Amino acid sequence: MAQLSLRNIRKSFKSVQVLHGIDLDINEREFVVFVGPSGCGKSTLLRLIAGLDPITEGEFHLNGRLMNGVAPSRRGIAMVFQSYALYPHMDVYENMAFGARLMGLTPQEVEARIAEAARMLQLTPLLKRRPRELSGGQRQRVAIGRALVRKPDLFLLDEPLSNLDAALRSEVRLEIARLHQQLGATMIYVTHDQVEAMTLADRIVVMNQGRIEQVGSPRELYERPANTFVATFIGSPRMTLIPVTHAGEQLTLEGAGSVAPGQLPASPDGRLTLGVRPDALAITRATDGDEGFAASVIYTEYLGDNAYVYARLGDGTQVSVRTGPDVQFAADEAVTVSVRPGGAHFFSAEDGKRLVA
Amino acid sequence: MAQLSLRNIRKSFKSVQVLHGIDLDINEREFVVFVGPSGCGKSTLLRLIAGLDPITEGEFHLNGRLMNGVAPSRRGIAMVFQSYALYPHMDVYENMAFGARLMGLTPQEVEARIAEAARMLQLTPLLKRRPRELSGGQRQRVAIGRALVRKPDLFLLDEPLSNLDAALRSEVRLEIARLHQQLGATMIYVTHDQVEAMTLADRIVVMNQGRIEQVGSPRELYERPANTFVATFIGSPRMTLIPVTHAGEQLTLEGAGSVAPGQLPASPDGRLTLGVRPDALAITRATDGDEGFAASVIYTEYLGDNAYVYARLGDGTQVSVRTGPDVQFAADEAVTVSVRPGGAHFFSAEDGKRLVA
Amino acid sequence: MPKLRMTGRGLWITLLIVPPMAFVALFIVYPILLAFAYAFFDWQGLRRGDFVWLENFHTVLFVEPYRSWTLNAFKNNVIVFFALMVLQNGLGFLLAYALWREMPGARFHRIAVFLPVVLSTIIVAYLFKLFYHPLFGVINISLRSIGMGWLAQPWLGQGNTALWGLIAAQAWHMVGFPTLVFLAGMQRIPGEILDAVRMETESEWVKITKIVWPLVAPSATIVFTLLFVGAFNWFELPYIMAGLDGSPFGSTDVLGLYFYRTAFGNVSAGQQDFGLGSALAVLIFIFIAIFATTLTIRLRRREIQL
Amino acid sequence: MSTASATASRKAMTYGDRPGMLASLGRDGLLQIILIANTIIMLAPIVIMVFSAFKTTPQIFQAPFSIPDFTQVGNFIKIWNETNFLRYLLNSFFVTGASMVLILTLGTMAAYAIGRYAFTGSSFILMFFLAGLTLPLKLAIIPLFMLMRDLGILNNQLSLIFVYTAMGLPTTVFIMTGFIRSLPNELEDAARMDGASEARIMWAIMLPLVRPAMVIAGIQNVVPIWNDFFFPLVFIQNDNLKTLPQGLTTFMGEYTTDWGVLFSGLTLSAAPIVIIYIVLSKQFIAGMTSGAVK
Amino acid sequence: QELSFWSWRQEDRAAYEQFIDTFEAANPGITVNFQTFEAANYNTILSTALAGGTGPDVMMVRAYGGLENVASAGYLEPLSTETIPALADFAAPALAAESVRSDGTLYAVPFASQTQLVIYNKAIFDANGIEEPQTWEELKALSQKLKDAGVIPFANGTATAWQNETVTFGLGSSLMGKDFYEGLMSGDADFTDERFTNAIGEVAALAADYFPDGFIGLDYPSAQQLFSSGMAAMFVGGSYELATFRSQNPSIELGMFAAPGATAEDDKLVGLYFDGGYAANAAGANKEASIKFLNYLASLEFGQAFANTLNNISTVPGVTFDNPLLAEVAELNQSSIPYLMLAHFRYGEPSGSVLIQGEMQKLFAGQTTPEAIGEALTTGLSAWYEPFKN
Ligand SMILES: Nc1ncnc2c1ncn2[C@@H]1O[C@H](COP(=O)(O)OP(=O)(O)OP(=O)(O)O)[C@@H](O)[C@H]1O
Ligand SMILES: Nc1ncnc2c1ncn2[C@@H]1O[C@H](COP(=O)(O)OP(=O)(O)OP(=O)(O)O)[C@@H](O)[C@H]1O
Ligand SMILES: [Mg+2]
Ligand SMILES: [Mg+2]
Repeated sequence: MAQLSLRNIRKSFKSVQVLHGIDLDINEREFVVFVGPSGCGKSTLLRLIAGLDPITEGEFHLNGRLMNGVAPSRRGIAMVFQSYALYPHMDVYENMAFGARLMGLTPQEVEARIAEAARMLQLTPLLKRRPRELSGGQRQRVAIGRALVRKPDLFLLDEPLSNLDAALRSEVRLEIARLHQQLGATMIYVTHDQVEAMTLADRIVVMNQGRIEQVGSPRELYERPANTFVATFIGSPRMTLIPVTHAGEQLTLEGAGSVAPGQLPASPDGRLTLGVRPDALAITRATDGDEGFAASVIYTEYLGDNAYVYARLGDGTQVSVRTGPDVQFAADEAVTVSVRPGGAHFFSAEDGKRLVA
Repeated sequence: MAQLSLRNIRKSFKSVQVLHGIDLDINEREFVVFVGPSGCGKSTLLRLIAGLDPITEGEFHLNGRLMNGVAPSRRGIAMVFQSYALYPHMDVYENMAFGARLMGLTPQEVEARIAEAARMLQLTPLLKRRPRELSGGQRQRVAIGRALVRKPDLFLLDEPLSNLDAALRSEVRLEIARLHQQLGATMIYVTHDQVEAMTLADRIVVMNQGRIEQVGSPRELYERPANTFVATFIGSPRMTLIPVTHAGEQLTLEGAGSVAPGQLPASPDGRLTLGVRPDALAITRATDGDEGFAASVIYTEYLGDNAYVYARLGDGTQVSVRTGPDVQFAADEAVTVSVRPGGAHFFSAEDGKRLVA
Repeated sequence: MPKLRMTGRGLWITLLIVPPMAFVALFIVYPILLAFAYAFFDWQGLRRGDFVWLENFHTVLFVEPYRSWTLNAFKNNVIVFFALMVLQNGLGFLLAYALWREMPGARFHRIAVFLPVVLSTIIVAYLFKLFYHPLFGVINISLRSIGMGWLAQPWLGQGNTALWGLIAAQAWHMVGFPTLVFLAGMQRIPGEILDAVRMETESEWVKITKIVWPLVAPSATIVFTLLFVGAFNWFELPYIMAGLDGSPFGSTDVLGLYFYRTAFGNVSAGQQDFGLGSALAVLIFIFIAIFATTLTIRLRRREIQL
Repeated sequence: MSTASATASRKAMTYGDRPGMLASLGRDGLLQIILIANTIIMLAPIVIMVFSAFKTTPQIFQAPFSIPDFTQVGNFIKIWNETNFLRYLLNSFFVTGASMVLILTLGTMAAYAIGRYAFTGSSFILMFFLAGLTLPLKLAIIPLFMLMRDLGILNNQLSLIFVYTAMGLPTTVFIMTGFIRSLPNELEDAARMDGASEARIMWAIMLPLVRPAMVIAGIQNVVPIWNDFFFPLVFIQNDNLKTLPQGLTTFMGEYTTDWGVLFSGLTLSAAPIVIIYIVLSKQFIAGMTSGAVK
Repeated sequence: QELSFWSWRQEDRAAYEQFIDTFEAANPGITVNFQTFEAANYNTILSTALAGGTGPDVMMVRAYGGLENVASAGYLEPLSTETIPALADFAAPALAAESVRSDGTLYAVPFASQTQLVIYNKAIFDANGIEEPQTWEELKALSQKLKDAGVIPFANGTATAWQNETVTFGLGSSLMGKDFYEGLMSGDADFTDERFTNAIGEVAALAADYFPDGFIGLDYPSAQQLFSSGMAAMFVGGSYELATFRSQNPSIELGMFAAPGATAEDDKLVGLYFDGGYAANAAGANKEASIKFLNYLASLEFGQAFANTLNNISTVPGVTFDNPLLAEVAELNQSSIPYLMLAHFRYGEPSGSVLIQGEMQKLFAGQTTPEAIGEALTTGLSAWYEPFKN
């Protein structure tokens, strides 16, 4: 129920500029995820939206109203913090009631909203506990509950799962997805974790060093990354980038052979960066005359439902290849790595921009 | 270079028994991972091995020597803590030198060892920094470095990656694997995270409520889990357990149809638990007369290289099915879920033990 | 519980604990116990007389004029405690809150607020005596110069202003201590919690009362307990500013002065009586010990709830 | 560790740093005014004291606020000539210093044992120290005097050092136990794995982390010890052993009506500790407030 | 032999060093080590040291009740004319002040008497054409005149408790009169007597009009300062003030008078008391030398030096006063009553001094009446003063 528009947002702390002009529109009911490496400005941007820090330059409109300078509590926004930031001296009920009461709701209404949130998040039996008596997942739910009872138009979540263990993380992730569907509120979610980003987002915003690298649906980002940064950031294990030279249909890697992955883009000086994801590579024991790059196996990671083979190409580039779980290679075994048709991405060797074939 | 044997180890805190008789042998150079849900006693067991807490009952031999009662520093063991436990008032160099000096090494030797460890962990430029001036991954490496310089026979690592973000986690994971290969020391590693367990371990020890559920290689655990606990704990998304009745070749789920996944084990009363991993299930749009269980789609998680479809069976059991990245189902769409040949696990309906066909 | 083994850990703990305990035992507990024993004897000046059981206690609690002196001093101590609670700790909290915001000049203010704490009581007492001087005192001069001369008072000469004058001086002297302890406490509050509150309200009052105050509980424990003990042991400042008699007419008399005067006499009293003095001291001690312990335990419990 | 404090103070800074809303300006302005007013109130008396030290008594009475002629140092000269000022000062430094060393050492030892180890009687011991906090030691002056006599340290600064140490321990233990308790166990375990003895764990690992608590405890004790004149009055008769407050009170007894001399005496006795405080204020306050370290 | 000698007279240190030099010159082999302590804590220190067995050989002790504390515990060496022959000639009240009442044993050589009277600034009196007053009315009139001339009539303040007693008896002795004193002593009168209550009422009225603004908040040193700086004309105080004023303002010209009674015919009485004495430690190691030293302290030679140097009224008989002021005090002493509370009512708790000080502070603050004071004193003292117990 909230529509955001950020126009050329800049943020400086003292003399250090941290955000260098962010332009972004977020639609109603959208679930937007900010990803990017540590320190790229995700939290900063979120805090600007929340109003916790002042915007240095640019305009932020929420539902058409200019928000610069409006107090955080008047923006109709709720935020879930990375460390949950529960009030340690209040029990779960009080934690949730605190903000609701401050909104001027009647006690009955407060009670009703908490009951509803608690039911939705299965917190009802825990209402009398204090935060320190809760497990990580429960705390997480309380933090969400606290946001819920305020019935905000916009939810901001800053790495809400990063303090949870892996098992809990996937559980709570599902819960958040379900919540978004139920509430229909706009959500902005910050994470480091691509799985979270991929599974939760309607649209992902990839940030790097205070700039937006690409905005798009998970599928867009995965299938058509705008540059090498996005390409390697999205997908795990990461996409392998191979600097190749380009002659006709053939892409050649110095000392490792060549491949012909189909239609190629134009490149002025014959140099390009070839990007391939682990699932777009195939690996075979080396036999003479194979089409593909020669490589030697580093080691194999068994994951149950499949395995990843890590191998080193002639020039030292390390590639990761997804294989079935039963494939076994010895370390240092010579192999040939080939690109499955349609699995190749091409980027400019100069600026890393995507090249279209 | 350490060989451990634990014999009927029990541990009580005051009147609460936390470990109920642990028997375990660990070989030289082995990389053993303890996994299990929170509170199952992993850290406790590690601390007993380290000598930080006294063993209540049972015997622990290290390289044939009885260790009960031997001071931690005399066991030749180094430990990496979950929170790293770096000494905040010392720089990186001092953090590493502290233990080394206490071993009575000459200053030259201390210096040499630190230089070596720093090189190996790429810490050389950071030696003069204090822990708070380091990023999470760097701190992690310092913690490992501190253990390294003592050249221990046995490394204990308690959830060393749980404070790192996802990107760093996979990077440091690789580093630890490499380190194990280089050093050839025995390592015991505690984690919640199955990916870590699967990719790092020579053998995984699955614990639950102070008992060992199963010990085995990742492949063993994944492919032949000893019981439903191990089966659901290992693998992500988790294995779906379906309570079925058994008549001839057919396994029937009340109100959802039946499947015939091949050879079946004997079950006295015709009830058993069928376990199937997401990759062993296939999903198709429902058409009459399909072989398989009828289900309705909850939602689909797109992960780039593949997708998971979550669906609900007639009795409410939720199944997860791995599919290709391009498969798309609408929510609530009726589908048929079938088991791929060889993909079924069978467990006793009573005690959850694995049944062999 | 296992016995304290005199090896390894047990030895080490013993080693740590014994020297400090020995100091306290030898130089505080032992002499104090001896002195407490005085309370059970009749004294003729400096000569110890008969063992009189609880008679001295009875005297100071129930026999006039001691009874009303005791009550008066105790009443004044109670006033001092509550007044300082507000003036010293309350103001300390407010100042800590202001300093915490790191506004321009905060560093300077922080040094200034703590500066008086390092001054000696003598200095503070003399300074404030001069300030309260009816003719040349800064306060009266200022009042007169702004045309409010009718407010000028002989501050230390009136029963209803003298004690407050001392309290103000004490608060000025010591306000820096609670300020910095509270400040330390506030800086321990995680930033995210503050952000969380800001998402919910703008009201400074709500933030302070509902969040900041509960979260500085550990600081409050230290500050409250020390203030309680300090207020009921108050001696130096009233001694220097108002004299041993609690001038004027006992309006600044506090238990510390009263017991000292009773035990050691003063120029005007002539008599000194260790028996009564010690009886008073024992009573003061018991009172402080019981209340301070209760207070500490309650406050610690509040902390533990965090 | 201290990233927590860094974050906290960073947050604290941004906390007030909001854009030009009237309300927010008004509130911060109010706080700023409170701070400035307070600072004036805190400093004015001290300034007046210093000013008065350069005035004659009539000048003090007639113009308490006026800026004096700073070359008029007669009052100071009088003190300098008629007392052993330097000797008193050194004695004070010695007594205070030695007492503080003992207090912090012993206090930390006790607090460490109570806070770090679970053993029978630990809460009793804490109560024992707490009781020491509440005892009116002045009452015990006669037994204490006899004790010092029997120990043969009357007229010896050891008597002062011992009494101050014993008096300072309860507060120190009280303040430090809580801090020490809150230190993370993992650090201790890590050091134990590194082969450190209990003593070294305490010395090299834990103590550096409780410095803020030591600063708080130190402040709580150093000021009364530096300023005390009661015990020296009773225990010390040799003029060469007197401490500054004692020496000056004896001296100022002769000048009760000469406010000028009085104030210069007060100024002189305050100066060392004030100067030390101002010089060290950075570490001092940092130490104190980095109690933020968790 | 080395004698230790303790005193609370910090301000007299130099003079005493001089006396001691004289003594040491005459008695080779004995050295005297003079130590002074802060007056307010002297009691505590002396008690502690005596009880701890490390008391000085010779010490200054207070007179009256203050002496009894120390003497009755047996810490002091009893003195007699055998050990100190010069004592035979001392005035009886002086010796009584240094004796324990119950058995009359003498424990100290009295050193000075003090007189409570009114000291005035001659220059101011002259400038305003004022003479010493003969009646209470005259005193009020001249005060008014001074006040009109912009001079503070009296410098006194009563914030320091013991000043109240000084003011009361320094001003009120003549109003109370010798009859009252004798009646009180014989048990015929108590403090509810009109002669007493009227007197304090007058004193309070005078104070209200002619003491400085806010005098109830004015402490002793400031009051001294007011007078010695010439801002005030009169100071009700003891003869011990003379030296102080002179040292504070060497150019000041002092005069003094006994506060007058209601009529010119009434005796003009000053309050007289004995300050303290020199005593020897009963447990001292050098008793013989101590006695020798006490003998010196009782000698005319010392008394004369004491009077000359310290400007105090020595109790040694035969001392002459070179200083005209002292001579005048000695003159006024001829007509005196004892300084009441100190001489007679400091032998029990609550002491008369404590009571009168507090009560007068209340009276000055307008919180009680003279009659109520009389009542309070009488009932208060009846706690231990036999004649009032009925
Ligand atoms: N108050 C501040 N003062 C100065 N620099 C700051 C401040 N807050 C953030 N920064 C800097 O701004 C940059 C962006 O910080 P931000 O917290 O937004 O990163 P992030 O993307 O959230 O990283 P992470 O994933 O580690 O949380 C960082 O380089 C950081 O050091
Ligand atoms: N010192 C202690 N006193 C009492 N109980 C303890 C103590 N330490 C651990 N326990 C209990 O022992 C059990 C096992 O704890 P342990 O820390 O070994 O779990 P864990 O498997 O490491 O869990 P996690 O994955 O959460 O770290 C828990 O129930 C815990 O509450
Ligand atoms: Mg962030
Ligand atoms: Mg654990």
